[in-house]
Amino acid sequence: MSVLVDDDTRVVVQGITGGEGKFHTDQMIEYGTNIVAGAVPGRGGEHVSGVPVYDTLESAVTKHDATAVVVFVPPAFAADAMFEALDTSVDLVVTITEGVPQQDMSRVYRRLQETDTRLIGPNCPGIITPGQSKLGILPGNIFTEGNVGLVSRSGTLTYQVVDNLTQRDIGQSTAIGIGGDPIIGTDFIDALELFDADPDTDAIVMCGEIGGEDEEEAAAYIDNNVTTPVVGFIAGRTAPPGKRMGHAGAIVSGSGTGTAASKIEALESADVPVGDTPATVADYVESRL
Amino acid sequence: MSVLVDDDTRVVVQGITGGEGKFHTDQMIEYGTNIVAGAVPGRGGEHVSGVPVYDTLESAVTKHDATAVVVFVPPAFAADAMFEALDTSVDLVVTITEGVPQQDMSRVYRRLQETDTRLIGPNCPGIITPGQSKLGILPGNIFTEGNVGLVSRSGTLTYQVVDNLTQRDIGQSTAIGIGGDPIIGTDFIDALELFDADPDTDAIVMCGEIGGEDEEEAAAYIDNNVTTPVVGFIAGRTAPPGKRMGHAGAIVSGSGTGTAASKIEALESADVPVGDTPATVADYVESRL
Amino acid sequence: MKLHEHQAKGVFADTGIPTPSSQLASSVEEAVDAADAIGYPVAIKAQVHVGGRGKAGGIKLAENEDEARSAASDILGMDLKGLHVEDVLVEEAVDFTDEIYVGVTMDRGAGKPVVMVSARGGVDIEEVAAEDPDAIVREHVDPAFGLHPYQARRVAFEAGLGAVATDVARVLSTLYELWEDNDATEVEINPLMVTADEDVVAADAVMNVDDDALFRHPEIAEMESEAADDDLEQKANEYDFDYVRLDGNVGIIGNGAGLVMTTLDIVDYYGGAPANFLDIGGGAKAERVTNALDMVFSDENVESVVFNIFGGITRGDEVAAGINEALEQLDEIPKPVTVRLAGTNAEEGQEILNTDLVSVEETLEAAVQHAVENAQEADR
Amino acid sequence: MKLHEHQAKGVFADTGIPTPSSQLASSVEEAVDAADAIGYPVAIKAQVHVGGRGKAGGIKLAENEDEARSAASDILGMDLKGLHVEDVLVEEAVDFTDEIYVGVTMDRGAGKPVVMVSARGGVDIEEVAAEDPDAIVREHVDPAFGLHPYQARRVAFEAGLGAVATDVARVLSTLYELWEDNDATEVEINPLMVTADEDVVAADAVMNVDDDALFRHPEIAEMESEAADDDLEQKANEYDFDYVRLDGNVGIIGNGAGLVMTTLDIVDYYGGAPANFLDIGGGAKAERVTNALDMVFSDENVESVVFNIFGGITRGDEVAAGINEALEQLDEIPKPVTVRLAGTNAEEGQEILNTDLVSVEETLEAAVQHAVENAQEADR
Repeated sequence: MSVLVDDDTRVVVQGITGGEGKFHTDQMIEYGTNIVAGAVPGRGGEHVSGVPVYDTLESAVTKHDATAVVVFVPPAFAADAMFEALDTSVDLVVTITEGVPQQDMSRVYRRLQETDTRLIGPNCPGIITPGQSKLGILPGNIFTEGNVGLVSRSGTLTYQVVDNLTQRDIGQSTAIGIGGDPIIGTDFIDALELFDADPDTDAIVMCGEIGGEDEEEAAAYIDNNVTTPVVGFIAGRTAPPGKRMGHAGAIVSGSGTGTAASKIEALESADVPVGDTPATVADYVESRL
Repeated sequence: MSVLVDDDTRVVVQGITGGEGKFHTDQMIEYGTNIVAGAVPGRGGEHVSGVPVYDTLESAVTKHDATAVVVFVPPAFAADAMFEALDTSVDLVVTITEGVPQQDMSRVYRRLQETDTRLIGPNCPGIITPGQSKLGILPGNIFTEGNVGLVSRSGTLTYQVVDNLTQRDIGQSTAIGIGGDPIIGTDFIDALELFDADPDTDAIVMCGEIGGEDEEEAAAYIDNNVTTPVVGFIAGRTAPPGKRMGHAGAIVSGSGTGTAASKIEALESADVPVGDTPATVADYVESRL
Repeated sequence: MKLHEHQAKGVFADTGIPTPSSQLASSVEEAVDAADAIGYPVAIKAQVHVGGRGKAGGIKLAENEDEARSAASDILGMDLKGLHVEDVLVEEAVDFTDEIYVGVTMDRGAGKPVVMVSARGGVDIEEVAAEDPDAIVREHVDPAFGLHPYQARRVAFEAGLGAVATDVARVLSTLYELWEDNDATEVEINPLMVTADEDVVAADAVMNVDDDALFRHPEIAEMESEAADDDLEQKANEYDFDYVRLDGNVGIIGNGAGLVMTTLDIVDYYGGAPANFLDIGGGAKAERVTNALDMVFSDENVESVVFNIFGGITRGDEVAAGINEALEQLDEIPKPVTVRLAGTNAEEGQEILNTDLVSVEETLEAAVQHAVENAQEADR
Repeated sequence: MKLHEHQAKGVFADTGIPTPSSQLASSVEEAVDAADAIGYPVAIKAQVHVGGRGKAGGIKLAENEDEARSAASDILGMDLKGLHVEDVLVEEAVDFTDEIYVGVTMDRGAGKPVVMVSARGGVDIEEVAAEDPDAIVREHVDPAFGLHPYQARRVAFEAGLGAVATDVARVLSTLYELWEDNDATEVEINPLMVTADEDVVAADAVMNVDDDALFRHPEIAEMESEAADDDLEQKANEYDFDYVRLDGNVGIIGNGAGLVMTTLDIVDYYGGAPANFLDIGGGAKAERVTNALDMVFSDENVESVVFNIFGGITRGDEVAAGINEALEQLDEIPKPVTVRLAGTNAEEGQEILNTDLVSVEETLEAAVQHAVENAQEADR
């Protein structure tokens, strides 16, 4: 019925006393997410949104048998928070923080490879299994339970696509915002593999954007491995080379790699239809269910 | 008939053009070691002691299907040389260099854990399988073929013990100088495990010294795992606390750990007789064969 | 953030990488004085961020004062691929026998740095990569350990540099440290010139620094305003917007990078031309809305504006209030504004919006189509 | 290499770790002037490398000038566990509410650094470790990544430091960087005092630097001669010998650390008392042999010398020639010398040795027994 998160996911919020941390903790709890504790150095012993706060993440995770951590700490401290989260060996870490320095992330990624933890993000809206649990900042109200898996590098674009699906009464199994940074913990291939193995996901929407070669690699992976129908969308067809389009990762290189054209071509040659607009994406999905 | 090195070991010498490197390459070749190449940046294309020199270790190892590397480079560059050697994925690296900074070695050791390569040293005399191959600076003439495995933190002490054995016509299967530094690639337990598994090693001599807890851990390992008879020797009974006795690793801590007394006690309680002098060690060995 | 050549050279020289003597000049007289001081021949180089400056006439050699004067006059004030040249770097011309390429960048797919060396420097390295990929030798760096000296040597020897390989390896090691110490995303020397004496000299210098890490490099952040190529981009820095200027006439404001990019694409899809990318980010309130409108209205090319908000954290009613507030302050609405609000509190927002000042559309497609029509009308 | 407290404090203070005001003084007047300048109360602390200086009378508090004068007179020139006190550190006495221990060392078994924090500072930490091991919280550091800030916080919180935990964590992070940047083998602040205002101050400072890494820390290497406790150890540094002074009367020279240690042990086994550890290293030639003999003859306690060489790279004939050369230069052999040569070219060496000047023995045991007898005879 879902991938990665569900009713059993037990979540600790890192940075729960910050403005964003607190706001979204309330939102997550309201959505039904099982938030068991928070962690903020020097704030141990307090309570925020009804959950206990610990000085160290390790105490929070250990004392509450947590299985996941959501990271809401400012960019300068986000790498440290992720190293701390990896050190607790939880199953899942979701980093919302935008603006993590690239070299910090490169070191986190190196460490990640030595662990069994899955990292989503950074610079992502999080993950939601409608009706069960959301970890992150996704607006819960726009999602509905269903059988379409959604994976996207962009937050608001995800909402737009979900909105177009909802207008056609198509719900989602799980939606994963993998984040708009150049180095991320979970990429398209990881998400596609999870959705393809999920018996309750009957179609997958994959929203890519310019920059890097993840979409091209995902297209090859789909061609060789994925049996669930996939529909694509690529943002940034009009982006000029050498400019960072908002996301740190959304940049077409000077040599012309990472273009929307290359990604669309790769997907189409893997028999993945690519919508010109979010509405077209929803049309394609509808026709494949 | 031996552990780790034999007639089939194909060796590249790193630092072959240096004074020590060249001298010992000649000695090794004379002993019968299969030296296939050398590596020194900027000296590619030359020949030393009849073997070709390459600019990079990778070329030397790849072009000659080498299985082992001996490191003779000065201490300031030794860590880099070891990283380079580990990168080639040879089976065995032997580092003779004395004076590798401890923190450099700590990083090498971290990297070593991620590889399948065995490192011996640094600050060691090397390894010899009498009559077949020697990698390092051990004086070949004092060793004879036989059935006693020898592992030691010290070079000249090894020679002394070998001399005492030879006087009793006892030869060696393989002798391993694991080195006198605080952080070394192969420790007593590793060597004991190898010798215990070697059908042609009928007794093991283990020469320890003050500093660290390797001997204590080895004693526990012997007690639980080793079936081959082991005889011990511990140097440094008269060493005062807090002083480095020549070897960087030979230091009794201020709190009294790492003493000869503690090591001797540990070995004896694992039924390992510990000789008061090298001659006594030879007596014990003789009685156990 | 892209440093100018002269800024990057300053950083490189501080780490001991050999660079030619040079001086920045912003007038012809300054340039001539600099050339006299350095000694002829000199190269006079436009300080703007465009590739292929040489081919485009942005780099000239001068053998004497007359040539220096004429070169500086030609280059200062010229328009180079749309950018105005305000400064030139006057630099000792180096006699060279070979030109090498060395660079460090992040391999995002691998999540780790990669160092690169090529014996075919002095030309556009992207072209070399396309024509003869094997001419560029690459090596990944483990970010936990940094670039090992042996790796630097290995790429240099594999690139076939022979006698200068160990010197180039040293430069590469320094370049890597500089990349790491400054949170760079890219550093590059092209060409690294080899002189007749087999010395190496960095004849050009490229350095891009991670915008997200500028907070820990105040000395580089200070160079930022100087490095901005465009007044509007400079303004965007001040407002802290993700902004990219394009050459169309439909101004675009939205929230979230992917949605804004998509809005640009749909403007194009309906036959319009986007004037910019502008992301107001999550949770934007009135002031950011006002600033965003200021940005697009300041762009003289803009004939029509589309506002596309899909509220998650961002609330439609707050954005609507911000739009009203911003526009009500103006005597006249400079260009027609079309607004589309969806998501959190979108209906409340639509009710609030002052429809005397803006047009409101329900869907992304309709809003974009309307904005494109407005722009086309203005063009007629 | 062990730095003196005042040297280590200088290094610590440079990294921003708070330390009390202090001044080094080598005379009573200097000490009193320093105390006046700093303001009372002050602590007057002997600068020698011994543990438990306080208990042994090497640290005294002074509330006023008279007390400062008397404390400085007592301490300067005193003999502290065999070491002569030549300098004192005069230091602002800090009012504290708590004493914390923080330290970084290498866990040789694990091959990686370990950081330690204890709420039970101000006493010998080895005693705490023995009595109540849980009172010291340890955390291993991955040398590939260094100490993460969260790890520093974790040990501080787990040590039960409460309100000052984050400040202590910051000090620990700085201490770790300092450990890494200076190739230290050990750094320690004991006590790190907590004042009534909850500030933390390093009231003591221990720093040992890896001898093998001094080549890349010339500024620390320069402190070395100043830090040597003993003239003979100083001389050994100059000769580049591994040397340790002991309090017996049998001087020992050998090649290879393990063999020299064994020689010491066998001297003890036969009822003698070793005067020193001296390793001449591998491949030693005449000059090193001469220097080694100079070392042991310079030790006034030495009554007898034993030379134990097992030649591998080291050649017995070269050592023998060196011994002859060194002794033939002397008018008189100060103390009897017993030589044992084995291994490479041992027989040739034995033939060369001038038996008018030295006794020669075949085995280690015989050589040691002979040297011990010589020493015992001299004692009678």
